[in-house]
Amino acid sequence: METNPKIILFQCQWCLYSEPDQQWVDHELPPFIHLVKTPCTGRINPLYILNAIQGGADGIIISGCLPEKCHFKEGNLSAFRQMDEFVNFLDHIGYEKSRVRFIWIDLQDRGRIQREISDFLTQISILGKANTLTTRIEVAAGGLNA
Amino acid sequence: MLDLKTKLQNEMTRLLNENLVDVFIAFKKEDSPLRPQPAFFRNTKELAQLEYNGLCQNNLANYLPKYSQETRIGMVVRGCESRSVNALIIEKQHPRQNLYLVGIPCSGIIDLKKIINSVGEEVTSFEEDEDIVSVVHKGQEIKFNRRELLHDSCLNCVYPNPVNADVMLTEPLPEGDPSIVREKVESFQELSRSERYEWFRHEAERCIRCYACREACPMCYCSECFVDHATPRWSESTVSPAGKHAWHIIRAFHQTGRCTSCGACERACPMDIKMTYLTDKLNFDMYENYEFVPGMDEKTQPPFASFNMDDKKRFVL
Amino acid sequence: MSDKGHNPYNPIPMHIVRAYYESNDRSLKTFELVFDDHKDCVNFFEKYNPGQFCQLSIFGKGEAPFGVASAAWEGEFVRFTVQKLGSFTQYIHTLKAGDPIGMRGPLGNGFPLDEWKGKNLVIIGGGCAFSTLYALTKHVHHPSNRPNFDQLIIIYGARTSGLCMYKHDIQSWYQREDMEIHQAIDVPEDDWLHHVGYVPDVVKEVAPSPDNAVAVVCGPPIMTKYTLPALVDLGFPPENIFTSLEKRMKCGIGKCGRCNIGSKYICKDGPVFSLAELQALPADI
Amino acid sequence: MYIIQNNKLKQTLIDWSAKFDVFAPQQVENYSQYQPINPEKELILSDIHNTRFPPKAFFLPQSEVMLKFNAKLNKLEDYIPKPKPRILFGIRPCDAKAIILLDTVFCTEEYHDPYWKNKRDATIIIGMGCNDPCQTCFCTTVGGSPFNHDGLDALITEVDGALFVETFNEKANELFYSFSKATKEQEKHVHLIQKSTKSGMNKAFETKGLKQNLDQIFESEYWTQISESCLGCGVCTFLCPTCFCFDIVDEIYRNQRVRNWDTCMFRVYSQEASGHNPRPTRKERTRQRLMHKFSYWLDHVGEIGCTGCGRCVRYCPVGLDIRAMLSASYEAESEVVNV
Repeated sequence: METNPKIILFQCQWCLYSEPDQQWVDHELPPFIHLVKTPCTGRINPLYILNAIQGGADGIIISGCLPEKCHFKEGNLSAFRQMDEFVNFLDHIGYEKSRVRFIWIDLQDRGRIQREISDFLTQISILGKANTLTTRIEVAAGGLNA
Repeated sequence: MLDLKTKLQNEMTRLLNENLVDVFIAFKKEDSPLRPQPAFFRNTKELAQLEYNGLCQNNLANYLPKYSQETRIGMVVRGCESRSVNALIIEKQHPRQNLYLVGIPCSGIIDLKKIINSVGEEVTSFEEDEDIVSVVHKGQEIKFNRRELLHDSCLNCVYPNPVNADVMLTEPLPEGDPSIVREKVESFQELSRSERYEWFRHEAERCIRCYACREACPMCYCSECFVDHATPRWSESTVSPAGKHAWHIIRAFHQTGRCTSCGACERACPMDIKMTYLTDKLNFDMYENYEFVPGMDEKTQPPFASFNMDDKKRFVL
Repeated sequence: MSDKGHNPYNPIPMHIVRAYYESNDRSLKTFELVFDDHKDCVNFFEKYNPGQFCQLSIFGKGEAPFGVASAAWEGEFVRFTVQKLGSFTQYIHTLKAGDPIGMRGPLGNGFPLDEWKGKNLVIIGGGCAFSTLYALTKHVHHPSNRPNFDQLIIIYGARTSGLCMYKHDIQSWYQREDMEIHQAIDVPEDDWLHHVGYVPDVVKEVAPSPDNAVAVVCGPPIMTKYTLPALVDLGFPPENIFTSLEKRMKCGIGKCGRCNIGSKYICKDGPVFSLAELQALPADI
Repeated sequence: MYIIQNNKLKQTLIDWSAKFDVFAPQQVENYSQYQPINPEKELILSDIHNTRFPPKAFFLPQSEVMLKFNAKLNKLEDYIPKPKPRILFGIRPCDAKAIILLDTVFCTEEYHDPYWKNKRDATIIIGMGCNDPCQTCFCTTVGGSPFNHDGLDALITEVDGALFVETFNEKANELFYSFSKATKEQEKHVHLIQKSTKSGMNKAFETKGLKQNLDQIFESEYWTQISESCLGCGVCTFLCPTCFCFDIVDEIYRNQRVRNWDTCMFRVYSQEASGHNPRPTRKERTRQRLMHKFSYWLDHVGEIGCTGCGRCVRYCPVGLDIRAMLSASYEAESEVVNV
């Protein structure tokens, strides 16, 4: 890929990374990765994902707490159900499922988020720029006034 | 079918006379025999207009959330409708005790567009029995095989019998074959990624954003839809590809675990957009992953409204 | 009104020169706008008449209609008071002096000042709808316009004293001998010296004489609903009671079709209607 | 009056497309729709159900860019495209009359809508008379006819496989001058057929006194009854050739100000920022739709705002029939209007 892919990282605000990892995510993320903090992964509406895709994101990472450790007891599980189904559904209409990754990270997983991101970047660079699902910038051939 | 209509009329007369319901939702005749219309019967005088045949194409459960919870509603339910009613009861849109459901096992809804496309609008009479539909068009009688006229979603129907009726008007019909719709979903999935996207794009492209699919759907009862949100604006109201895609994706996805495959959305669409291939996939996944079929009873919460610690086992990483 | 070659949807480029909060809860903010191009300014003031409104336009945010709160003689600026309510007004509240903004207008009919010549004016306003009435008052105050009208009585109500707009100016009106001013708030406050109560009640209390007088009412729907009958009771004929209406608008020039009451468009045939006109229209507001 | 043989028509259209953008009804999925002329596709001139999408979209596209602004969101680029000259071929008289009606909205004395006007000025409209009006059509009831001239530059009548062209102005004459002229007898015959087709259509409802009646029953229970089965979708209004309401939105991703069709049947149509909605239920919304067409239009321009194309009847998901609704309005009891 010629230019850097655009990545959106959704992080649950309770999903604590180890100190250096959190420091890195908060302050040292490369500029092409956009961090969005949510109150819980359960708050992530499929609309957020779709808006990210239509806004031109090439990949989306959702990072939440471990199953038993959700601040709201079950938010991350219902989020998982929804996100899992939503990406399967997007896959059904031709969007590459592997552009969306859902991870559960814990305080102990030192360095994991960095590994995940670099792994994900490799994956996205193999897929290339997203070309299914039109972004909001594009309009139909001939423009709107045709 | 005359027999069925009389039975329905008798049942409705009883309910209205004994004041067991405030309103009874069924269908009434219109000027054109092709277009029976949802009707709301409040007294027995109106019953002369009652109609029931295969052309009654709307899902009447759609009207439930529009009445207050105290209204005692009587309703004609077919298989899909009764499941929609259940799904609405689960979502507390109407209490079960205020509903009186008159069940009719359904042998499929006739797609009006199929008749019009083959003969035209000028149909002056419509008759049907189990296998044959005959219409009179410009004085000429034309016969069709009933199955050929059925709406596409009815061809895949698995549950033709109402699941929660208070009274059934006829004998139950044999259940449909669940593998038809499964094969449909699977064969769609076997297409290449670009073919699938092309299919979706082609269907969504014709959308005119009239939201007839939303309004015809019993499960789309939100008082404010995501497309109507002003802050933040979740999707474009412009008929750009992005706007149309967003509408079709999210509309379908909001039906996960709630859609009863009645096909009302497709029948309402003025641009003949196919939509059930989206919801079929969602239903397929719900069954594969959670063994859930929407609306089979009035208690089981749909998968997205519940959770299970076992889910994590499916999650590999 | 506008010449036919011109695109009526094109906003006039403007700048904000002054922006300040009007109320103590910061829900009302006043903006004074100047024209980037002097030609637009001349054009605007050729047509402008108190009671008209303009569509303020921010690219990327949309457009919304606001009543003009300044009179032409005040200078080459246009004043608006904006209540923070929806997405557009939330954004406009973040703007400050120097920021660019677009404006389309003046739109609507405005007050029929020619018809009112030689009459007593009873101006009744409530809440932030007082803005166009403020423009009207300012217009009347000008020495060249003042002789055209006889008595001037103003009744202005707000929920609390903190929500009263244009405080400084209104305070000075008490010193003027050519007018009468009555201010009211809904609930009593400690150092409030004026009326307490709802506007319709204050109107009954003040009881302006209907002789050779016109009444202009602007306020929230609930206030208008009760004030209009109160005026009728005082003996004002419906032809001499005027009110300004509002509805959701988009185009402002009678094309987009949403702001109608019966066959009248508020944006084109209004926003100022007499009660007599309103009585002939269906109740669709 | 000129004659074109049916088999020569397509070539004629293709010839015109050298100078014009030519649009004619062609098959899309199961229905016909105006498309740029395509030599490989068949023309559909005798679709008795008319095109599904109304031709108003040629002048008021469903989404139309009005202005463009730069990324800093302040300066605007004037954006009024001047379209290439074009020909709309095969439009039905009802749809053509609708365009005349819409002219009265968009080109008023005070304001000319430049987007509408430019497209209008660049277009030649050639109509196709209806020899076989559909059961759901009711153009004669609302003052039209299957061979109405309003809004057309030329009208084609098909008689026994030949197309007879009546031209109404110089623009159209220029297009057809090379064709042979019809004889007096043929002309007579064509007019006879036009007349008999027109008289064969029934009156669907009484229009005399309709406005007065509707005005009287504004507060009636009738509106609740007819709107009870209405779903509140936008099919009737979006497919209507005379509905023109629009919404203006800013698309920040593309830096455009766009106008989109809107409809009085939607909940949010008249909802204000304060949350107040003057038309909160389907009753008020249905009333607005019917009153606008059959009462307010008469106040504005003296004509009914409906041309009887029948699309709203054909595509209503619940089979609501505007003809039946209006006929029933005469039986509705009026109630006292309170202001």
